[in-house]
Amino acid sequence: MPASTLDVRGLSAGYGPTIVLEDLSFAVRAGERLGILGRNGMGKTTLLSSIMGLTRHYGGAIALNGEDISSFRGSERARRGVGLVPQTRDIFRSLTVEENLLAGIKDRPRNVIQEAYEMFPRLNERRRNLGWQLSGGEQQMLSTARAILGRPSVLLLDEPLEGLAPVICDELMAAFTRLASSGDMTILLVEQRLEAALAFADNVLILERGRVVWKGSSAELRADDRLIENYIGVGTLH
Amino acid sequence: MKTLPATGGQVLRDVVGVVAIAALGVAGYFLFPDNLALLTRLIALALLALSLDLVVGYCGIATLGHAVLFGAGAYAAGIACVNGMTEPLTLIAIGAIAGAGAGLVMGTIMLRAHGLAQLVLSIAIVQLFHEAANKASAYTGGSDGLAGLSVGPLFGVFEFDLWGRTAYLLGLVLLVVVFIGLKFIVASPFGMLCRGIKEDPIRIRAMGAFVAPNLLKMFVISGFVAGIGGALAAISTQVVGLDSISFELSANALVMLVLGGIGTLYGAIVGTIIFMGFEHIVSAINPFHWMTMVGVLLIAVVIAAPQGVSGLFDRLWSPAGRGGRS
Amino acid sequence: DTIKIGIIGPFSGPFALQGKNFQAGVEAFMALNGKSVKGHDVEIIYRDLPAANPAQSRALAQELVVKDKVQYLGGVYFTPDAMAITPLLKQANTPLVIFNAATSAIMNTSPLVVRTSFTTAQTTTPLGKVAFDRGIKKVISVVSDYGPGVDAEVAFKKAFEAAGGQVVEAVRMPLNTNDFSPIMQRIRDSKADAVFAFLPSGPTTLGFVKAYNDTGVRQAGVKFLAPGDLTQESDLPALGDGAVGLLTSFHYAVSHDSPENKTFVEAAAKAIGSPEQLSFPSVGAYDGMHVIYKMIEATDGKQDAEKAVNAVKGLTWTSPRGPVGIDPETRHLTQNIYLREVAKDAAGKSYNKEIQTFANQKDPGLAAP
Amino acid sequence: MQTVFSIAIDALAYGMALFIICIGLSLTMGLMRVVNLAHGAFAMIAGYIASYAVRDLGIGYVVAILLAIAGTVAISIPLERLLYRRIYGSPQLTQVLMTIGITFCVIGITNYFFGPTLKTIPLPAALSQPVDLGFRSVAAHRLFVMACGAVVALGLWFFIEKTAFGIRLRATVDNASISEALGIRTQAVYTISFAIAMGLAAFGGVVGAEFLPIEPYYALRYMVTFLVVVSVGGAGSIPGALIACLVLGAVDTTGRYLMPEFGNFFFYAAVIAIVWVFPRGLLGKAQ
Amino acid sequence: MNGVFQVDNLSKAFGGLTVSRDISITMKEGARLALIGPNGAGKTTFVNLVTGQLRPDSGTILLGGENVTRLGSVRRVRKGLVRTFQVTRLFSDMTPEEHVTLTVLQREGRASRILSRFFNDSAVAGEVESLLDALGLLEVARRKVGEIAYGQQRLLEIAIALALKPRVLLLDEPAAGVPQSETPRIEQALERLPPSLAVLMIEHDMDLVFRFARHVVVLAAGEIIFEGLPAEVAANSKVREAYLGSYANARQHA
Ligand SMILES: Nc1ncnc2c1ncn2[C@@H]1O[C@H](COP(=O)(O)OP(=O)(O)OP(=O)(O)O)[C@@H](O)[C@H]1O
Ligand SMILES: Nc1ncnc2c1ncn2[C@@H]1O[C@H](COP(=O)(O)OP(=O)(O)OP(=O)(O)O)[C@@H](O)[C@H]1O
Ligand SMILES: [Mg+2]
Ligand SMILES: [Mg+2]
Repeated sequence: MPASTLDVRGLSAGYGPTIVLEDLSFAVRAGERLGILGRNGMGKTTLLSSIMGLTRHYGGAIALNGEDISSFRGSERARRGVGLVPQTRDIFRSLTVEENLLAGIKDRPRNVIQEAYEMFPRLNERRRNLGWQLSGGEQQMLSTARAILGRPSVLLLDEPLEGLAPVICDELMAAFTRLASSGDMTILLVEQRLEAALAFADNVLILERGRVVWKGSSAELRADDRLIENYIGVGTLH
Repeated sequence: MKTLPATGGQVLRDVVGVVAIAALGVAGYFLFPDNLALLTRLIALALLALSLDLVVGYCGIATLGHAVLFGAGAYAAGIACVNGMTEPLTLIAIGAIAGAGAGLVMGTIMLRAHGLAQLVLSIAIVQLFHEAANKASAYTGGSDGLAGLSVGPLFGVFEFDLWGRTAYLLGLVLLVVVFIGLKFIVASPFGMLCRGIKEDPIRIRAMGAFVAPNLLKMFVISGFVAGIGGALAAISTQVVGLDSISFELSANALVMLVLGGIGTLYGAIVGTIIFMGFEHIVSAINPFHWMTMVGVLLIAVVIAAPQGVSGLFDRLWSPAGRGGRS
Repeated sequence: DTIKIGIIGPFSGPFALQGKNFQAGVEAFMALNGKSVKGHDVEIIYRDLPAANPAQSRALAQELVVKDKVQYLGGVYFTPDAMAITPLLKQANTPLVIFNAATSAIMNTSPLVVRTSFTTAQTTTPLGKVAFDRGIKKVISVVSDYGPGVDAEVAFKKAFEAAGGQVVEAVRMPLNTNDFSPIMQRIRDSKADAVFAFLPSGPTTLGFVKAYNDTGVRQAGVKFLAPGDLTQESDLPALGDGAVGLLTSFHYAVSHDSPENKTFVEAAAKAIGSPEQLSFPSVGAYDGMHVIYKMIEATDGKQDAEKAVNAVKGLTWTSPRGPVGIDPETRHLTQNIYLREVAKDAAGKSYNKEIQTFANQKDPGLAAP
Repeated sequence: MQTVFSIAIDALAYGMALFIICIGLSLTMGLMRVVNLAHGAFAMIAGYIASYAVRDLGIGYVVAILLAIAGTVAISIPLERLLYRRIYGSPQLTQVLMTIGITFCVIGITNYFFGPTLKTIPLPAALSQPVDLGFRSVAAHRLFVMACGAVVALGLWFFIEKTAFGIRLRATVDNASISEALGIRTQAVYTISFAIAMGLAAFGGVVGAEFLPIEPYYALRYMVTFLVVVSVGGAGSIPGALIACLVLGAVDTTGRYLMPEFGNFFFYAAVIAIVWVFPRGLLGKAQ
Repeated sequence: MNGVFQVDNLSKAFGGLTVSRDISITMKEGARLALIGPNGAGKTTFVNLVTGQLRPDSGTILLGGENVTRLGSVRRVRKGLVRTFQVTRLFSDMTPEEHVTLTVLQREGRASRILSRFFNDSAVAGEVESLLDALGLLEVARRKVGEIAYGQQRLLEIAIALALKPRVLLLDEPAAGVPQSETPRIEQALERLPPSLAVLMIEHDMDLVFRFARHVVVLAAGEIIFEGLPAEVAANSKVREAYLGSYANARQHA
């Protein structure tokens, strides 16, 4: 079994003076698909941002392939293989679709953006449009495509299905599964739709008030309605 | 059904604020009896800063041409005075009306544009007015200034003399009255609407309210206030110069306002006091280097108190106020 | 006891050099004539007024009188600033000695004003006749569009046309013009023999003279006439060779050849730091101090503005610029005006060389009712 | 006809000089979103360096330009680190306050060290001669300025729109934290862009010194002109700035020829007219 | 009767891209219509056209029988055509109470008054309170909007829209960004809407759509490809292919 790709130990982080995450630990091995669940405002987004290096770090270590990256700026982490699809999409509103993609390729050759167009033909049609002109769902696609083009070894997905048509959701989840199972991408997924999350993830982490309150496999969670009711607040699965 | 408790704390705070301003003014009268001309000028500029705050702080329209409104008031009062209208309160009224008129013109033009282009329109307008005042030297005295204002005594009793007591007290009363008036305006539905427009005009439209007419209305009110300031300056100085309708004055007013903190009426007054006081003290100590000093002051304020000085007070007042939600 | 004198001038801002010259003149005078008059110590209080701003001017004057208890006011660079002060004088019982502000009308606003500088009309008028005598028949006048500029245009036109010449065109350009090529084109198109120019001294004069040289107007034979503001000594180094040969008329040149001026220049240069920065406002200030000292003498240190002013009416003395006197009627300075040409001295430095003197000129602006 | 041509030449040269100075400001305002009112102060610093190099050290004109650019950039980088970095993303008015403060300081310091008088930058013989264009002789320097303007416009346009760095710059400005997450070193991007803007200011300050003479109040005197030109063009737009400079330069120059007494009037009337028709500036982007 | 709201042959293109092509929709009083379709189909654009943020290239919009195509967005709101935004647009420095009070005053034409106090009318205060209560916002009524949870902000959007007493309400993804556990709040709010109000909702959350809608319109590439009852949607092969994907299967099994 390979050593863990990402190893988070005793992480505390937050915004300005506010500490949101407290003493949080978990590990992910290469190629693993980890689902992160939890109610609204429990710190899921904050966790992904902290791994990316966009929040204020208060303590603890984040090891990527054995190297502690917790003191690095976001750009250095990105160059070492962390990639993020943020909840708020955060596409570059004043850049064209194509330029958005080019901004994400790091030092790879320009023509790799064809990969993105194959994945989302819709983006190809809109390649000369400015970011702000895109529809909500198109922005979501662009954000995802941009992150994937950077070839991250650890991909952080924050509610990537939000605002997408059901059919696109299916395709996208399938694509994520392919990327992970090809073995060279580790994926952390935050998702509100329990079904989609459980179908995708091998293992699940439940957050409450900035702490990990449950860890286990998706199968275990799926079997335990009471747990779901307690921590996630949605009624039982149909 | 649960009910909300009644509001009331705000009113008390406003009363305290107004009393504080009046007290400060009276204290100034007794503490600096020899500097009343300077203090009167300070009041006139505080009126300009207040008027600017209405537009910048409450409507979100940046302007570097606000002296147009001030200058309109000053010249209107000055020209009226030279032509035999010497009753001071009438002159103030004339200035206010002229300022409001200038506000209408300026607002109409400026509201056409957005963002930087709008800022630039304001500069262009003030330069054009400046040029016009210079050209119309038959009425304005051009670059020599409009001199020879002999203002009659206030209520027929109190002369505008060398010591400037009458002018100062008149100015102080005007300031307090205007301040109270503005407090009412910013707390009115209209004031709230303007705050909304500042944050998101599209949202306001979706609420079914027009944006431009309301902004224009605020411009007119702002002009009224600035016009009072201009008229006060004209009456107390008895000369109106081209500087009262210049870009420099507009820029200074904006600097004072930002220094004090925009969007609170207190900020306008605090900023004026700090800027004028600093300038006065430093230029008396070392006239050759005051510019560098003022520069350092501005940089220091941005670093120490990005919200303006009154923002700093707010922060000190309630340390948990800003970042403390957890 | 100590007698305080309040001096208002531009000690910072774009005109700071002029303010420095005020200060140099004052300090030179006190260095040469002592810091007390008849046992009354003299103290100077400087107040900064960077640009024309009448309201500020009035506030400063009021503060000087009321708070600092000055007996005399002096200085003042800009006309509107002077206009804001004069209404105060009577009540303040304080004379104002103007070191610079050059509009004729100031003198009419209060009987307590005395002026030791010049007016634009005064320095310009002799130029009209000189021009005609030198064979110039047609002139285009180009002035900055503000008070003194218009005064200069009017005065020159009057004098020149009285002598028989013709002003073919009169152009007024905005104060902040930077690029003078279009103006030069216009000068050439006017086919005039010479250009009469007036701009306030500073960056623009330099640009103007440069454009005059660079765009070929000079090569085309168009002569250059101007009051001395355009070839102010402090600008000459920057103007370089381009200035040589320019004809100007003025009341004072730093190079004026007289023992009084030598002493003055030495003392003033010491006060200002570097002699290149010395120019005409210093002599206005120097003579202003002379007048104030006379006033102190006459009143024996008592505050009596009317007596003080009366005492200097008709006063004559030899100033660094030559013989001068206070006209008892206008309280303005009667003085010599010199025609000068920019030339190079032995060391290769440019200076204003006086080539003709017009003695005892009054202010024509005030002479006419 | 001849007059028309010579006015056109003058207008073009003046417009181009304005363009070179202003384009750096357009970059900082449009792309970095910093209203840098101290822009002219840096152009002025460059002017002083060049003047000192040519007049006091006897260095050649071209070398002096390079020296001035290098010197200005060297001065600007610590300022970026210490001061400008704090106002990236602040409200515009805060930026105005800070950069006016910087301008005041620069003016005060220059005044103290170099005195209030004008500094010229003598041109080399090749540039100071008139060149005969057939209908009129034009100072060679004017042609030089026009050429410089064209080179700057094209080079900068290519740099911003077509290179990877240009994309990174625009991305950083649009959303700095996400740019970080994509591996863009935003601090370096900001520093480099700021340095480029200052380098352009420096270049413009030196070659434009014939039009806008170097003296301590330069920074304040032309602040409004620069701000106006950039905003009329639409901040951040190179073609916009170019058109604005040429149009306003032409209006200004023609106005000064035909009716000098109204020169300023035409300039600002044109500004109002343009903004009336293009409420976001000539090529300003709607958001 | 033609219905309270009628759109005829609405078309709009951005450059070469046609975003709306001959769209016609009619809504009667009390209608509950869901507008769904793939990303970039033109749903938000449709709302923008109808409410006046964008100008249509052709077509007419009738509100209560009156042609409002040429009216500005503000006038349409005043005539009762009200929308919410896909991404909340609120004033982060103001409280929910202030938002709703301002809206009510505006509806009554009193929002531009200078000479009255903002909070001194008890009738207005009562209405505001009951609105906030209805949406469960009383708790946070006096907190700055920037500090309250996103789900509550979405509810406030709806509260503002309701305060305008609309005749036609257009909801653009009201549940977007609201966690699944909070959507019931929105549903409850929707259930309590006045029965005579015509409501159009855009949403990608199909569970919500099917619980809410009595009529469904599917838009794809700017064209209406399906119109009918919710029960029929999942069965339509075009809609399945273009939009629903596996959801259709899930639904048919459920
Ligand atoms: N910029 C911020 N400044 C201060 N506090 C914040 C900020 N962003 C989020 N928080 C707080 O941090 C906590 C965790 O928020 P986070 O966004 O990580 O939650 P989440 O689990 O992602 O919720 P959601 O399901 O709504 O996306 C919340 O209490 C929130 O109020
Ligand atoms: N101003 C514009 N200029 C050019 N194209 C635009 C503009 N606005 C929208 N579009 C394009 O029009 C199409 C329709 O956009 P719209 O926002 O209406 O989609 P939508 O149906 O709401 O999609 P979603 O479900 O993803 O929100 C999109 O492809 C979008 O890129
Ligand atoms: Mg989240
Ligand atoms: Mg949409």
